Amino acid sequence: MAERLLEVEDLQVSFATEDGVVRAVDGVTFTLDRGEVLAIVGESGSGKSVTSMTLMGLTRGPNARFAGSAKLKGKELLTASEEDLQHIRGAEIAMIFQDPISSLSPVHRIGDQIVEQIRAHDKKVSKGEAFDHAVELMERVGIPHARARARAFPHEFSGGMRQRAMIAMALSLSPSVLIADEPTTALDVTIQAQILAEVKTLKEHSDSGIIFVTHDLGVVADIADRVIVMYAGRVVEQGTLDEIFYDPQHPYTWGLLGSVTRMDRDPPKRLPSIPGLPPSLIRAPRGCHFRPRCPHEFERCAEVPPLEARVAEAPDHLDRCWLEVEDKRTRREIEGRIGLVRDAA
Amino acid sequence: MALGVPRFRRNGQGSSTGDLPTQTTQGSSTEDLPTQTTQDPSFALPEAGGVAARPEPLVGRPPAEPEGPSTVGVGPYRLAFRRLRRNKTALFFGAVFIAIVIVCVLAPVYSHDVAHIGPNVTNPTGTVNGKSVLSTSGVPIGPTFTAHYFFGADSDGRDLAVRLLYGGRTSLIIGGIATIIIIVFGTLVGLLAGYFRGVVDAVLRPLMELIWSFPPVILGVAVGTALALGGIGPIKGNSIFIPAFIIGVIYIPYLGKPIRGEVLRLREMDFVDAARVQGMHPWRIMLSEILPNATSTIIVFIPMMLATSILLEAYLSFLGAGVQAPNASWGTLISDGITYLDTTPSFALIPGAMLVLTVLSINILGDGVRDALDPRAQVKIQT
Amino acid sequence: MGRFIVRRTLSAAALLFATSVVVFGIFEVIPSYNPGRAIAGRNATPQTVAIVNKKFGFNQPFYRQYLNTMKLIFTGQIVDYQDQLNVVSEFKSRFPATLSLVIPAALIWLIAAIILGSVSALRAGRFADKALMVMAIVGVSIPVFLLGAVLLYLLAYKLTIFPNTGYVSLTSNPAQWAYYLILPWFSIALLSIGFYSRVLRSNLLDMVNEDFVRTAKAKGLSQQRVFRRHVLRNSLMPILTMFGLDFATLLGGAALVTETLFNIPGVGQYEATAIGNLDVPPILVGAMFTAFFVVLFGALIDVVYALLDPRVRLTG
Amino acid sequence: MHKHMRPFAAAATAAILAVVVAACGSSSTSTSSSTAGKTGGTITMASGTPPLSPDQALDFTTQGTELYSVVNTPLLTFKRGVQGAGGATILPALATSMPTVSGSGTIYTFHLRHGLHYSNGTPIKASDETYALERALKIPWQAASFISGFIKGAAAYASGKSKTISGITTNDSTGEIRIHLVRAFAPIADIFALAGTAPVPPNTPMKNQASTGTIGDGPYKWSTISPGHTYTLVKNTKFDLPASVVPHGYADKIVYNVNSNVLANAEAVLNNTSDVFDPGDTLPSSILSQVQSKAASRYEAVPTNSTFYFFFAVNKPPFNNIDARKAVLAALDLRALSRLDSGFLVEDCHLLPLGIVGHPGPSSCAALTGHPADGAPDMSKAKSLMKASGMMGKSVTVWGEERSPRRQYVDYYTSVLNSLGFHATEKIISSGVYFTTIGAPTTKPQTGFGDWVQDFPNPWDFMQLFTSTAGSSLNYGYVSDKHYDQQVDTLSTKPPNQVANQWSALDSYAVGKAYYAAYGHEKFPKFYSDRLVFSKGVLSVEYQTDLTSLQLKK
Repeated sequence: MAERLLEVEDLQVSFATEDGVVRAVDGVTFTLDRGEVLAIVGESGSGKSVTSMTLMGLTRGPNARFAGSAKLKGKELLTASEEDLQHIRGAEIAMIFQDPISSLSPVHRIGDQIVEQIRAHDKKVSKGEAFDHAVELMERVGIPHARARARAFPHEFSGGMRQRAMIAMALSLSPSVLIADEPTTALDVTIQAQILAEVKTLKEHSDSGIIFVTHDLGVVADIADRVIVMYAGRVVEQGTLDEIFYDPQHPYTWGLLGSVTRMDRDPPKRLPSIPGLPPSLIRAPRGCHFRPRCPHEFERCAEVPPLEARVAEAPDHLDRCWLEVEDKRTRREIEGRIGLVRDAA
Repeated sequence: MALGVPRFRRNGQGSSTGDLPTQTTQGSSTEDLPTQTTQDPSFALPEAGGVAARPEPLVGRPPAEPEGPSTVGVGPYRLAFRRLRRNKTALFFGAVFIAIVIVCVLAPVYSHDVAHIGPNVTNPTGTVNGKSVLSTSGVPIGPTFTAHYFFGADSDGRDLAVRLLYGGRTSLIIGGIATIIIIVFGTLVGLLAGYFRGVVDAVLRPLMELIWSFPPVILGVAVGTALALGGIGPIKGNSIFIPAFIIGVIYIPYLGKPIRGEVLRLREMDFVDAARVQGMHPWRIMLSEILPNATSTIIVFIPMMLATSILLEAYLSFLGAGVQAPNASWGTLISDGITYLDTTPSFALIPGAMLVLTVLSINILGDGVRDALDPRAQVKIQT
Repeated sequence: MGRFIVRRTLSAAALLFATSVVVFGIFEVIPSYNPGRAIAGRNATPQTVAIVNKKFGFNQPFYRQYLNTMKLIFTGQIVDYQDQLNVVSEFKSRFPATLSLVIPAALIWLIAAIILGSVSALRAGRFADKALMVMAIVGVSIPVFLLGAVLLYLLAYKLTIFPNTGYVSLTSNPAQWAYYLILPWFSIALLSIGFYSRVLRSNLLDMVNEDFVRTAKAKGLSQQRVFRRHVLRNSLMPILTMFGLDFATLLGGAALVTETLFNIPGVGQYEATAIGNLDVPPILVGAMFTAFFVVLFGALIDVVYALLDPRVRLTG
Repeated sequence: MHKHMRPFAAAATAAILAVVVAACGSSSTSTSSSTAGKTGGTITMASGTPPLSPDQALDFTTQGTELYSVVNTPLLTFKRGVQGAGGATILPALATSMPTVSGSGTIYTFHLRHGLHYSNGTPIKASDETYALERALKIPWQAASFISGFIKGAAAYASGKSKTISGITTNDSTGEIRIHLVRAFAPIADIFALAGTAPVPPNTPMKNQASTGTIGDGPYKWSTISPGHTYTLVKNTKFDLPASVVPHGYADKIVYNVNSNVLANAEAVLNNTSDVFDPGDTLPSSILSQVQSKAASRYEAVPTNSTFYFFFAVNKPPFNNIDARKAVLAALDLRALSRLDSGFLVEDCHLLPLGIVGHPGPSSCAALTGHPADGAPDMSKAKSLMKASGMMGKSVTVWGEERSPRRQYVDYYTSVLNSLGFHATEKIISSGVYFTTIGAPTTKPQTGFGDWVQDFPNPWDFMQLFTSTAGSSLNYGYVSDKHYDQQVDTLSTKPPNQVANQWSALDSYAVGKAYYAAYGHEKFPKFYSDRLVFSKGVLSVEYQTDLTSLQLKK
């Protein structure tokens, strides 16, 4: 069995705001092993990014409260000192952010930004060595003329190249955990595919554990081993890729899947969507958070459904929906596809 | 010198969307992260509490509201007001400012019913409580803390407390008129230059640059001295409208420039395009589409310009180019009193304290208003 | 770069022209402003006034007077009406004093504002931040003439820690130079420290939310390094724009109150005197002088911008 | 009019310059018991206002006169070394004796002393006098009207109609200088005692020598000048007039520093870092008490030949009504006005100051205005006059200048007018342009502040202000009284001491007519550092600080 990198146990993150307490993450539990890709999927405000950033201690602040535990190779991250976290960030856990143009410092050269990361963790590396290494990394992620381009500024890169640079930077210290936070969202479709390919290569050639945060289930279909679906701070469903894709248990997941444009099916008459907005996390709806938007809502939904295994044959496939498994299986098929809307006419 | 006016304003930034391709009207922007913990409720609903300079996405289509707890469904100004109400410091100084205004408005009452002396009545040989108002070598009496000459006398033997209130009235009126001029014309100039661009901009922008590149004090003093001499048209040289007008004109670019920038940005927004495509008249677009979205910038500027105008008035009056005798303003009182710092320190320090307290109150209130409208400004830094 | 210089030079020329016309025009339209009479003196006969008017060309039409004046300015022959001193050489001889006043004051306020603004932002919401911001907001609410006068009264007259106004040139005695200028420096700087540190603080707090700052943190950089290299650097730019303009106008004579108060024989003092006398040539030259610096520093700041931020291109 | 006080230095800056007050701690402890003085050394003066120019052919300010009167010695001179009225005595200087006057009183003949030299060694010639007068007309001198108005052909020369001044003939070999006047005019003697008429070498450029001054013939000569800031005088070793005529002075060097912050100047003198506080500046009232208590031995307020008054436009309502004017005179409280000037006022209702021949003196005021001897107002008289005038409720604009205490006077005056029942409003303008503004023919002010500091100590100099020939630039109220005009003309043909009583009567006549509301004569501060021999120093009616009297202690 592969080495266990991360162990997250009932992680809770809340923020005090002047309007009240925001429960941004409410009880997330998962593990990540070496060589594994875990996808966290959800809409804006679902808590997926907060979860991943909390692992790096980037959500700390005077108004933030944490509970539960998050361990990196057995070492508790939530209570780690800022200094320890500094050593972990970039070296043990690295992150690729969503928007490469805003995530790279506009005023520093790409190469220097990578050098900066390398030298932040090992002062003994000379600038020249670090720079050579940076160039090497850039080559590795497919940036042509890397030596010359390392001297360029981010705004002189195309979107895809910038994201490659981001990846090169994240890889610079061979971290055990790599968090990719919506790495393709801000990119053109064609570039998205290239970057995804890059992540895939990574998965194959390195033994890092990867957390892939996205709102788009489609992009993880190829690479994820396991999937966590989050909604309004809670995990609504988690399981292996196949479990999620072929036997989704939560209506929210259906909605997400319905939004996936699949090449192997006929295009839908109109793009399905989930009506409504995610709820406020300050005064979230009682019971199931998805209730206000769920067409299948019934009385019991006013009670919070526990996250538990409901499919008998899959003990690791957990979900939070009161509906009976069989009932769900009939409800989720619309026009031969998985979808959310009951009456699609 | 920096008179307390920002010459720069960040553009609101919207980052690309990270959303489901759902048809939520809420074109959400920044990710779901409250990156820093914050008192910013807007992250839950990025648009609602954000800078109002970020427009609602589509004209005339309010965002669909789910069952609306909390901040959802509350207009940005209501929200801002709610936030402001929670800012005790700002409220306190707001109250101080209102108190100062009320007291100054009541100057004639104080003059008539308490002090029993007009603001311009000199009394060099008078006595109060058996002491001379002016000594034989001309030193004015200090505070008596009685109805007569409560704060002592000025160098003419006039009642300082009465003049302080009348002076405050003058200072506040000048500040107020100047602020109105700045707001009205700054907005107008900004709107026109930003919306029409081209020739209009080519005319208005250099004009603003011209005023901008003059130091306010030099320009104000030169024009003030000049106009005090001859007046302007039907307005007499000693009218308080002259300094008000000068101050207003000097600071027009301070609002006009940021508004222009704002408008340049807004006019590229989809909802403006939509309005244009619908054939809406440019004036209507400016007034009903663009202006409302620039309103929070304008609101933020109001207290700032008021404070700045009052300060500049004091400068001009101090240099003899502002309020003309016998009218008092806090600036003229300080100017007169400064000679007596040794013998009668209250003469300069009391008007000085009033001026500082007023400007301070407006500034703190203004800070509160700005924070309320633009909560990002007070986001806590992460450690 | 060449294009940049050309365009800025052209806009400078345009601004100087506009400034001079406006200032000249203002005085032209004042009723009862009569420089001829002012020069001729109080008990001048109409004949003397006529001689003066002829000599200075006050009878000529506006545009001719304007052109003559411009010619005199650019040939360095303009004299003021009051003292008939050569205005250009007066500005030249006074400029070192203004530089002595303004440059150190500007450095003081810039450095102090950066330090205080940073401390305040880093300690946002805590006591140090609150205390600093209260000081800053008080600072921007006190007019310089009151502050300067009170400082002078307390420290120079009462406690005699500092000298009783005046100016010693840097070349003649550097120690005395600084000693005489400390109070004026701080009188000018205190206000701007308050204002700049407030702006900087708010920029810093804005900047902290930027994605690239998060990236920097995620890279495992120390907090200090994140702040210095990523947050501060990007937050300084708006301050620099303000600084360019403020510095330029101060060089042009905007420190007139301080210079007069502390008897520093700089251009501001000269302009203050001229304004009181409605003495057009020094006011005119002063306005153009200021406009020149505004353009110059506007351009310089743009260059600095371009150096600091590679995304910025130098355009006209 | 000598006291062209320079405005912003005093006006807009008045606010600033006045700043703050003096140290309790650091002041002077007068240790000197010896009053013995020495010759030599450097004396520094602190002034709030620079002269317009060090060139006596341009400048006519008190500040300038103080300086160039020791550089440029004219044909005649006012007696130096005496304080008070004695300083008005005219003595021959370059001239061998007082001029001989023709029977008609229109021809004055001077004889130049032989063997005199300028400070650069050039001999002084009689024709240099002509050149000096021409130069003063061309530049022009701020008092050029004294030449152009009285010397034949001077006006024609000034306007370019003639190449020479026909009224002057000189003979270089005999040293004779003959002046033809347009009419008999006794004060011409005073005019030839003004430095502006002093001869200059004929190679002196015919334009303002702002940064060098001129080559002169006095006991001092110009050293370095930094216009507007510093003016330095050093001993003229080639000075060859006898000390009985013009004292040679004690100090080797006199440095005149300008700092518009007058309070700082006062502090400097109090702390002995400067030697002389320029009497042309007002001693700030805030430091006055300290000076009086800590430096009493080196401070004195010396009355000068100057007068403060309010003028009335007698040609239009409401002040065309004599009762309205008299009501004002009765209502003015001279004690109040004195306090507004920090006590630097000699209360008086007359135009002629006490140091001028013919002054009627304050004692006659009670009868003329109704003031009791202490200067208190007679309000009941004023009110009844006011009622009689029928001018109640009339609007009046009161003009005043910014500089302290002048604005205070006008504040007070306006207040008084309002208490009398006028509807009075103030119009205060910048001091730099005040007199030229109210004197402009278009302004026609109703009433306002006026002051006069003597040009020279002759009653004509004051009384001519209200003649119809003075023109709008001096006679701000357009007073036009045939008797008055004719008296001034007649009396001016005679030396003042011969017609002192007539001058006195004329002044009282004008007060009786209430042509002006004079209220006092200003005292100037004579305030030295501890380093100077205070008793030797002279605050002259003509020269202000008499630089030749300043002497450092041993």
